[in-house]
Parts: sequence; C-alpha cells; structure tokens
Amino acid sequence: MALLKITSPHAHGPMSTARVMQLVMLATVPGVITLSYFFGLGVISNIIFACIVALLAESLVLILRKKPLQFYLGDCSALVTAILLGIAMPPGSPWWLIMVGVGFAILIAKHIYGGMGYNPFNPAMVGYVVLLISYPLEMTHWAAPLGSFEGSTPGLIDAFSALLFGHESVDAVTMATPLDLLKQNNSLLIDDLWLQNPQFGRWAGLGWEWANLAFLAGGLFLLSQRVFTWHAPISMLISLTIMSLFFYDNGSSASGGSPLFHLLSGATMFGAFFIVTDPVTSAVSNKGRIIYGASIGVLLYLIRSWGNYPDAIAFSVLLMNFAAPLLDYYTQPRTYGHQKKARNEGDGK
Amino acid sequence: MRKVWDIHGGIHPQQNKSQSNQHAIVSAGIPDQLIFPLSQHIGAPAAPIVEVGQRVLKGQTLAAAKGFVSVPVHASTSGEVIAIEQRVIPHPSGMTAPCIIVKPDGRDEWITLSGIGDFTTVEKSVLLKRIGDSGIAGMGGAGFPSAVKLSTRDDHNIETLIINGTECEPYITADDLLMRERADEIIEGSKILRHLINPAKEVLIGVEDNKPEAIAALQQAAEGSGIDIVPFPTKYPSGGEKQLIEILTGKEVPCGGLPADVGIVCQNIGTTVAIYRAVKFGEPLISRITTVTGYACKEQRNFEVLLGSPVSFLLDQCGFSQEDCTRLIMGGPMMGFTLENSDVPVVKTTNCLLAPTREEFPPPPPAQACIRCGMCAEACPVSLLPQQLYWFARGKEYEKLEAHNLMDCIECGACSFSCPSNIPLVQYYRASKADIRQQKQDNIKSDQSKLRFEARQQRLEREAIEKEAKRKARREKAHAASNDGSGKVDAVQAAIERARAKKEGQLSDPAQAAIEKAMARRSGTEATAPRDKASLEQAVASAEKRLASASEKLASAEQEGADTAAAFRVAVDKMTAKLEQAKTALTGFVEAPVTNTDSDPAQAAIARAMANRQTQENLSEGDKLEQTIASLEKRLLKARDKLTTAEAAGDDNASIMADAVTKLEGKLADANNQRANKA
Amino acid sequence: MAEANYKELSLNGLWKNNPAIVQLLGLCPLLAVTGSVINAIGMGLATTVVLVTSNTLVSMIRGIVSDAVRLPVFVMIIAAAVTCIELLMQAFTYELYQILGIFLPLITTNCVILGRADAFASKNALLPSLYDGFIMGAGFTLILVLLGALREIIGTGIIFNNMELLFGEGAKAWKIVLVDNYTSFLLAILPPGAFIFTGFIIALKNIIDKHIKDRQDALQPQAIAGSKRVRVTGTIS
Amino acid sequence: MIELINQHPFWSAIIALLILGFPFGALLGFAAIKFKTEGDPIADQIEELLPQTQCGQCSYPGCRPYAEAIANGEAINKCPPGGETTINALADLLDVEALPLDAEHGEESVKTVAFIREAECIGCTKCIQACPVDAILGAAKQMHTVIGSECTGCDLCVEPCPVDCIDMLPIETTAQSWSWNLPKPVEDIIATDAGTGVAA
Repeated sequence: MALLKITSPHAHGPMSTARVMQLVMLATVPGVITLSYFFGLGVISNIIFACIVALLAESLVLILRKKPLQFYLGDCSALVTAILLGIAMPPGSPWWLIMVGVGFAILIAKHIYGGMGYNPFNPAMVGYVVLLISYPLEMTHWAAPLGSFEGSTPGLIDAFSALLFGHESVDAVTMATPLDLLKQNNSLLIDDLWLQNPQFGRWAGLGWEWANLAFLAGGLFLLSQRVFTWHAPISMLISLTIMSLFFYDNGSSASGGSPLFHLLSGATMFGAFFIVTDPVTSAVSNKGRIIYGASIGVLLYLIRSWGNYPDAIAFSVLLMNFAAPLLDYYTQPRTYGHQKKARNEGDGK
Repeated sequence: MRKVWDIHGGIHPQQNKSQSNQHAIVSAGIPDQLIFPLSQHIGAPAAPIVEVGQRVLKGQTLAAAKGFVSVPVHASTSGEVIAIEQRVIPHPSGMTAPCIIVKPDGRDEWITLSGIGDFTTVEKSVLLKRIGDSGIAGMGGAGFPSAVKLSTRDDHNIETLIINGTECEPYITADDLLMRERADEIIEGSKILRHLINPAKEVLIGVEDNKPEAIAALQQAAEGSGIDIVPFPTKYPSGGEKQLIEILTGKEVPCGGLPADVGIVCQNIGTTVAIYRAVKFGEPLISRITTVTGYACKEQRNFEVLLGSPVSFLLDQCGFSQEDCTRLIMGGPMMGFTLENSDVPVVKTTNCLLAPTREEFPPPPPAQACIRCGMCAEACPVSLLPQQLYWFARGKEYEKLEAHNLMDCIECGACSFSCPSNIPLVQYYRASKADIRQQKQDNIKSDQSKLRFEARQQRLEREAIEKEAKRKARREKAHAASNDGSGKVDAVQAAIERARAKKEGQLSDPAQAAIEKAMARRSGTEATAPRDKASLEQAVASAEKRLASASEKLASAEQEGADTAAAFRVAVDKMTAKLEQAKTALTGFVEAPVTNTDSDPAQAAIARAMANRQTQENLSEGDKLEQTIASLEKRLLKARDKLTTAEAAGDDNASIMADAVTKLEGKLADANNQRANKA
Repeated sequence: MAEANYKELSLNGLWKNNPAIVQLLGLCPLLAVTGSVINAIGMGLATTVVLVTSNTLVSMIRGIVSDAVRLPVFVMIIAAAVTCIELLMQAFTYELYQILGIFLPLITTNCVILGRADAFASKNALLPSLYDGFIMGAGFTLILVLLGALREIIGTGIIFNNMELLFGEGAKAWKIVLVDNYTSFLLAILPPGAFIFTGFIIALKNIIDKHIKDRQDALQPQAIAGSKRVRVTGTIS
Repeated sequence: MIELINQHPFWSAIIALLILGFPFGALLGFAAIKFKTEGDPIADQIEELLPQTQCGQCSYPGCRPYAEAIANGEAINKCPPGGETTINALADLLDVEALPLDAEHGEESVKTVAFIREAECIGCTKCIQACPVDAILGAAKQMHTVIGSECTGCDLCVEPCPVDCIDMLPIETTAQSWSWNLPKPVEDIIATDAGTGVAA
C-alpha cells in the first residue's frame, strides 16, 4: 500500500458537521414531544412534511449545481432547517404553507448564497419571516393547548387532514397565544388577565411553559455535548430577564409581563438554544457571541412589547445576523505575544 | 505547589502513550549504512570535511559548521565514508539533499574523548564552544543550534531557565522515558545550563501531569539542587516553547521576539542530556531516544538510536507490517510529517516514528464547507481566528492574513483537529505563509530589477550623449582638416582601413577564439577542476544506480498502470543516455594519453580547439558545402518567418527584411549551384 | 457619433445597456410601483414620454447651453415635462394617477432620464436622441411590466387586473384569474419581493449573456501567444 | 431685510449665489495648489505591482511605460510574467474587473533564469546589450555569464544569441523553498470524490 503524503495533523477530533447536526436534531425531541402533547400531533405532521420538502429542494439545487448528492445531503443541514421551521410553524399547518416556507429557506435563504456555511441569514428564520409577512393569518393559527375548549388535541389523522386540506377540521379550537393576549389587552391588570384566562396555566401559559422547559432541557444537552458554547444563549436569556425585570411593575396594564413569563412563553427557549446558536449566522468569537446574544434578548423584548408582532425571535435573530460580521470584526481576540490589538491595521486597506 | 497559568485554547487528543512507555529504552544497534544529512538543524548546512573512501571513527566530525547559526555533523560509529551524494532527507517534501554516507565497520571505535571534570572552573565561552562543536541542536523538534540559543546577549537579564519536559504530543514517549531513566543526567545538565546562563531567579523543569513516574524520578534526582520540578495539567500544545513559558511564568514572548526578551531561556530535556554528555565526557551528539509506535508495529517502544540510521532499520526491529501501514509519520500525530519511503535516516530532531494502521488514522474525508462554528478559534493556543484566516487564505488575501497575525501561527494543528468540517486548515496556513514569504522575496527582487533597469537606461542615455559629443568633435575636426584642403581623402581611406581591420578581426577563425578563451580561463581563478578518474567513475556509478531505481519505479508504475508510467519511461531513457555519456567519458578518459592528464586544462582546451580546427579543415569540400547549405536554409526559413510576421504587423522594417530574404535566397542558390557543379 | 446606428441604439436600450437591469437606474419606481401590470405600464409609459420629451429638448438646445450650467437646465426641462405628464394623467387616468401617487412627480429624479440627457442627448443630434429616449423608455417599461406581471401573478394569482384604469372599460375583461382561491403571497407584493424578482431577472440576463459570449468565444480564432511582444532593449546590432 | 428680499427676489438670489460662490471658489483654488500631486501617483502604484521583469511582452518597452499606459486606461491583463496574481492585484488597486490573461501577450509559465552554456559562448556581447537589467557579465570575445540572482527570466537574451547558447532554465524547487500547496477548494468536490481520501 502506498504511503500517504498529507500535511499534519494526522489525528482528528470526534466532531463532524453531520454529528453536530444530528445532535441538534436529537435535542429537539423533548420539545417536540411536549409540543405534540399539548397542541396535538400537528407538530409531527409539520416536521415530516417539512423534511420531505427540504430534502427535495436540497436535491434539486444540488443537481442543478452538479454536486454530489449523498455527500451534501449527508451533512443533515437541510433536515435541521426543516425541523426547526416545522417546530416554529403553527401545528397542523397546510402543505402549501410549509412548502413555501421551507422552499424559501432552502432555495433562497441558503443556496442562493452558496449553500451551507455561506448563508448570512438563518434559513429557518428567513422562511419563517417570509411566511409571517405573507400569511399573517395562517401563521398565528395556534391550536388551543390540550384542547382547552373541546377537550382533545388533534390526533395524527386530524393533523394530516389539516396538512392536506386546510384548517377546517380544527378551526374551532384555535386561539390566540398568551403573547397575543398580552399584547391585545392593555386595559386589564395582568393578574386580572390571568384570572380571566385560567387555561393559561401559572406563569406563561399552559403548554407554553412546559414546551419551553423541554427545549431548555434539549439545549442544556447540546451544551453538555459542546455543540456550542454557553455565551450566546445564556447572554440572550440574561438580557431578556433584565429587560423584563426593568419594565415589570408587578402587573399594571402597561407592564410587559414578568421575567418568568417572558422566559417561558413564546419561542424563547427554542430560540435561545436552537436558533441563536446557529453557528453559520452568528458571531464567532466568544465576546462577539455575548454581544450577539444580549442584543437579541433586548430586541426580542422591544419587539414583543412595542412592536407589531407578538413574538419576535425571528426578527431579532435576523437583525443580529446583519451585525454578526461587524461584531466579529470588533471583537477579535488579542493574539499571543501582541500587546494591544492595533485595529486599524486589521483593515488591510 | 507552584502556581501555574493556563494557556488559551488547546485540545485533549487521545494520549496513546501507554503503548510505548511500558518498556525500557533499548539500544537499536548499528545498521548496515548510516546516512548523515548535512542539514539537520535550522541554519546553514554543514560543510563536509571528509572524503569518499576515508575511514572515520565514532564521534569524528564529518561536516563542519558553516557560519554562526550552524552545527557540525559527527559520525555515529566507526566506518568508511562511501559516498557524499543526494539522498532523500526527512522533510515533508520528500526531496533529496546532500548527505554523507558511512558504511559502519562494526568496530564502533571512538575517537579520543576528553571530558571537562569540573565545569564551574571553565570559562563560559569554552563551554559554549564545546556545546557548539558537539553538534547539539534543539532536540524537541525545531533543531535550533543550542550554543546560539545559550549565548544570551548582555542586555538580556535572564531570570528563569526552563527545561522543557512536556512532550504534549500523543504517542511520543521519548522524553518521558528519558526522564524516568536518566533523571540524574538531566539534573546535571540543568546545572551546567544554570552555570552557563546564570538565571537570577530560578530553574524550572516543566512536566505534564500525565507522566507521574517521570515527575517522581526527577524530583528525587533534583533533591537539594534548587531545581524546581513543576507539574501542570495535561493539554496539547503546552509543550510549545512559548506555551510552556506562559504556563510556568504567565509571561508572553512578544511577537517576533525571543524568550530572552522576557528574561527566559528554554531548553529541551533531550538537549539538556546531550549538553551534559558533551561537557562531562566530551561526547558529540551521535545518538538520541526515538519512540517507535503505532499499531502497524507489533512492538512499540523507545530506542536509543544512532543518528543516521535508516528508518527502515528501526521499523524492522519492531515487527513493522508494511501492509497495515497507510502513512509513516516522523514526529507526532499533530505536527509530524509523512515520509514517502523508509530509507530516510533518523536525525537530531527525530523524536518519534509513528506507523499507524488505517483504522488508527483513517484517510481524511473530503472537507466540507466551513460552518463558522468557532471550534478552531476556541482551540487555538495563540488566540488567532482560524476561520477568518481560512477565508483569507482561500482568497489569497495576503495583507489581511498578515494583519490577522498568520505569522504567529505555530502550526500546532489544534484547529484542524477540532474542525467538524475536516478542513485541512494547517495546510492552508502553511501554503499561505510560504506564499507570503515568496511574495516578499519577489518584491525585493523586483525592486532591485527596477533599480538596475533604470540605472541601465541612464547609462545608455549618458553613452548616447557622449557618443554624440564625440561625433560632433570629430566632425568639427574633419571640417577643420578639409578646410586645409588636404587630408579629407586620407581620413576616408583611414576609416575604410579601420573598418576592414575590424571585420577581419571579427572573422578570425573560431579556433583562435577558442584558444583565447581557454587562455583566459586558465588565467582566471575559476578554472574548472580537472575531471579526475575517480569522479568520472563516481558519475558512472551514480548514473547506474539512478537508472536502476528509475527502471524499478517504471516497472512498478507499469504494473499499477499509473499515468506516470510514461514519464518514468522518458526518465529511464534519459538516464540510459546519461549513463552512456558518462561511460564514454570514462573510457575516453582512460584511453587518453597519460601526458594529457597531467597538463593543465587550458593546454587541453587548446589541443581540443586545434583538433577541432583540424577536423574542420579535413572536411571535404563537399561536406563543407553541405553544411553551409543547411545553415543557409535554416537562416532563410527564419528570415521568411520574420518577414511574414512583420508584414502582417505592417512593420516599417518589412522592406528591409524582404531584402534580406532575397539576399539569402541568392546565397542559397549560389551554394546549390556550386554543389551541382561539383556533382 | 456622427452617424447614429439605430440598430445599435435599439439593442442597447432593450438589452445590452438596459436602464433597469444593467445600468440599475431608476430603482425607486422599479421597486415601488411594480406590484401589478397596470401600475408598471402606467409608470413605464409616463417615464417613456418624459424621456422622449427631455431627450428631444436637450438635444435641441445642446449647442447653446454651456457645459457648466447644463445640469440645472436639464433638470428644469425634465421637471417641466414631468409636470405636463402629471397633469395629463390627472386629467385622463385619474385613478391610475392616484395609485402611482408620489412616484409620478418623482420621475423628475429618475436617474434614467437625467442620465440619458447627459450621456446621450447632449452629445447627439435630434433624431437619434429622440429615438434613444424612446428605446430606453421602452427597455425600462419592458422590465417594469415583466416585474409587475411576475409580482402580480405570484402575489395574487391574477394577471392583468384593473387594466381598465388605462385602457377603458373594455379592458376589464382582460383580467385572468390563474388560480382560484389563491391565498395572496404578500411578500411578492411588498418591496422585498421586488428586490428578489429583480435579482432573478438580472441573473437570467447574465445567464443568457454568458451563453451568447461562450458561443462567440468558441467561434473566435485562438490568439497567437507573444505576438505583441516588443523589444525593451532596442534593436540589436 | 426680509422685505427687501421679497421685493427683489431676482437680485437677492444672484447675490446669495455670489456670496456662496466666492468662498467655495477660493477653497477649490487653494486645494488645487496645496494638494497638487507630483507626477502620477497611480502609475507609481501600478508600477509597484508589476513584476519588473522588463520583458516587453505587454507590447510596452518596460514595466514603467506599461504602468503609465494602465494609468491611462490600458487593459491590465497583458503581463504574462506577473500572471493572475498581478492581474488580481491591479484589479484590486484600480477597482476594475480582473480579466483573464490576454493570450496574445503570452502565457503564464514557471519562473525561469537564463543560463549560458559557456563552452559554446563566442563572446559576441549581443546578449549583454539585450539584457534589460545588466544581469550578464562579460566582454567582447570573453565568455559571458549570467548573474543568476539578478536575472528576471525575461528571455530577451535568447533570441539575439547567434550560437543559441542561452537556455532558460526553470528555477528548481529545493527543500528550503518547497512548500505545501493550498488544498483543493471545497467547492471542487465532484461526485466521485466523496468518501475517498483524495480531496483532502
């Protein structure tokens, strides 16, 4: 056997891109289970259909770009995008909605820019925002948790019929999310609001709080596997807590909800551990990641409280995606043996 | 416990040290042939001072240091120098370099050694000279001449002497075993070093905590000596000089500076032992401890091996299986380089031979796109941004690479190790660094060319002006003369005469010119040395050898059906031709009259020129004619070519060229006529 | 440019130097009012008329306006033309006028118009200038309509809606509903959609251009290497 | 004041323009003198980037003239010795598109250095006259030799030699000058490479 002539290092660590992606997928499991327990199996149908669309779209582009299918599909990045988008969408979304979202995410947000590793914006969030802007009605169509009104969550058959034929069968049990509710009611004290809507559980809405806790568990698992560093998600959660503490006046109508409410409602945990940590579109240095995460937390609170949309993970993340290169540029670490970073030198012009 | 600092980044690859550190060091013995590359260190290669055929003793200097940053090379056993030629050296390129080949006689006869009994009574300069003359260069991997490193400048206030016993690379256990078995020598060596550089504060031996036996042995040996053994947590690459300094003292060596700038001198364990033996016993550096490991070897252990021993000699002692081995690595898995064949010798910096199986180190999978995960930046011990450097390297943005401190990269491989996308980052950096260096050299050269070009233009201008001035003066003179009414005709006549003379001079026969040339050469200092018989024979021998190896390669290539087979075939043909040539030269030499060999080369050249002329004259008229016709035809073709291109380009000179062509045609016709007449 | 080559001018305006997708001039109306075909046609026609008028006038006065003050003069001519168009549209197509809103007066600042006035009309004779204005306007309109159609179809599932605004009551029947029950895709109607579709149109043009160039390159003979070399060192004697 | 302006809008406009015009005019005039540039800085910068082989393959006699020509709008892709690197650097400097090398002017090839086969040299000095950087030593009827370190590899000396004794030898790589190549870019992976070790 001929001897290889290759450059060092010859040893390689255990991490691979595919493994990273697989771990991320694995970590969504508790969240998905909780979501489908509370909101029905529409979540599963979302994810399955989104995965199919994503694989097809990815294959199409790879064929057009004359790339080896197996090699690029093997990195699982399309599947991760699809799963994240499937989770973010209202359970039991119709097929065309998923198709537009995933198609946009894969074709335009990812491959127009050159494929995995080159996309400046988080594809799943681009897909989500496109849907939110284009189909505001369908995108706020959340089922009531645990069938609060009718007594049962939609099963698998219901979910697939919703997927194929639209929402008619489950229309009756949809309702606003706690974040919507908070936004739309500014005449009531928060405690009163809570009293009027007992189905919302204790802190942040029944279902929502459990789902968030499940995603937190998944995130902590990823953290323990060193898939990402703690900097971005933790700083985001801290800044969100600080913002909500600062504006929380114990429940007057103008107050924006308690820190606990903000941490456990909407897509906070899902965003913090699965969206903010997307390596491709976030800042790279740890200092940069802290700023990146903290800014997302601030933006999240600002948009939730005073913006037009009830939840704002997608918008805050996309806004900070813009800023990531700038953050990287201004948070370069000091190289060993260099006293001070002469930043102007780094310009190269 | 002393406080130790932490370095940024770093990784924890699998140790894999237990395979080889279970056995004691054994001597590898004397191989059939020893190969001594002239450059085993950083700096100028040593210059050979022995001749082919000379018998050398163990420890005898084979090649002397050339320049300040250089070290000599010593024979590691007694034997005969059988060749000084190009051999493949242990270098990632797999290229050849001049080597001295010694055939051991098995007697292992030492030169007379003289040790220094009490080093404290000896001048420092004497000690340094001893270290330098013993051929000691950093044995941790870089191979920087130790004497140079130890001669610190007066303005450097050295506080700390650090002995590096870190050996952070996986698999390697050479220093570990050395510390376990020869802790006394290390401590003695450290004392010599302490005496030499006289550190104000302390002497530290840094050892990673994955070598508890070594630490214990050192601590025992160091008792009462005032030398501190400092264990610290295991992490790659804490064995890098700069990293170790940071771990032990918290200080950073400034970019582009030396450890001495922060009051520190650092030496490797192996080097320390070598210095001890050089000072105490006068032994030059002729052997070292090398780990042979990897699962393609049945037996994995450490050897005390004579420098110059071929790698294959070591591998054979370990039950090496060629079939299982996919790559042969000299050095560790993180920074070592692959060898393309196992005939290369062990040199002063060879701390490990790693022969892994395919399962151990599978071939690298194709690289995927960078996902900017930042794992490389987290692993980088010098806080670079590897992912940024990767983009810049791909875009060949050299300015940005430099601005992002690519040149501070220590090529430790931690980034590539941790990259989930399998991007060969270190290769990008190595290539870019080389390109940047090349570009800088090119810039210097182009500046120089520009200067020379401008100087030349100026000179030409000046000459033109001078010429013009002279012509003017002459014209005025002639004018004055013509005013006299006489001399005008004479002047013209004289000019014609001059021109004719010049022409004749130019047309004088080439043999004469050759004679002159030979004479000139004789007077010149650069007279080429006479080709003696020995060198001719040597040339034949080496040509034969190369032919053999080339044919071998050709055969194997043909068997594999490789594309390169054609190239090999050409090479073989070439070799054969060369061999033929060399043989003819040799026979010619042997047959040549004896007197000729003694006479000086210029005489010989004259004789050759004469002979040439003779043959020219001896040529029959017809042959000569043939020759002229052939050359005329050639020139005509060339001229026609030029004419067509000139016409195509609408050049003004086209008419002149056309004239030239007609003239040539005429000449050719004449010659042809002559030939016809002859016939 | 003594002899104007009309074929060359046409090719330039419609394809090679198209104001909208090659020169990328006048992006403001391009992105803002191409939500539907009718808007695009209205905008395109208005712009074309202004272009023709301004090119003609600029070309006429090109001999008497000094270089230093040419820009203010051009702007005034353009502004006058735009005002006329605005009044005309207010009179005859009031609803369209209302839909186009601020973008009608903004034609004044459309770079296509000032660009052509300065780059072409101020250096060329009357007829070529007039033709250039017309063909550039046509090229611009073409892209506007293409973009409008794309966005209208994808955004609403309908094409040629509201054509009566410009073409009279009879044009009401031109409306084609491509997909029944189409949930309107708002993104296409909103400005981001305009950006995305413009990008696709430019990409398409680049693909076609590359194709044409490749074919031409294949036909071209290979150059002889080094044929243009000169001697740096003068003639060799 | 305001009344006055209202009464004579025309004159007040003229006066306002004049008042604005004078300081700006003065400023421009001052700048023209103060920041006057000597020579042609852009040509200097361009010349810095050219390889200074002085080979004339660009159809200009030397690198300086070509630099000046580029400053005046000549194409940047006519320098074969500089090759792609130079073209890219020029494109960066001038902010224009990097064109492929113009084949009419030659092809990028390995760097070479001239070598005179001394036994054949007749000492005609023609190559010395041809060398743009005076890198050939010798005198009439004396053997010539090339100063390797100064030779730019322009091969201008090859043609004039009447006995064809000048070779252009490629500069050989030594163990010192050897280096790793840049790895194959990720994008070049084609279907058959996946799963094998070749692409790394």
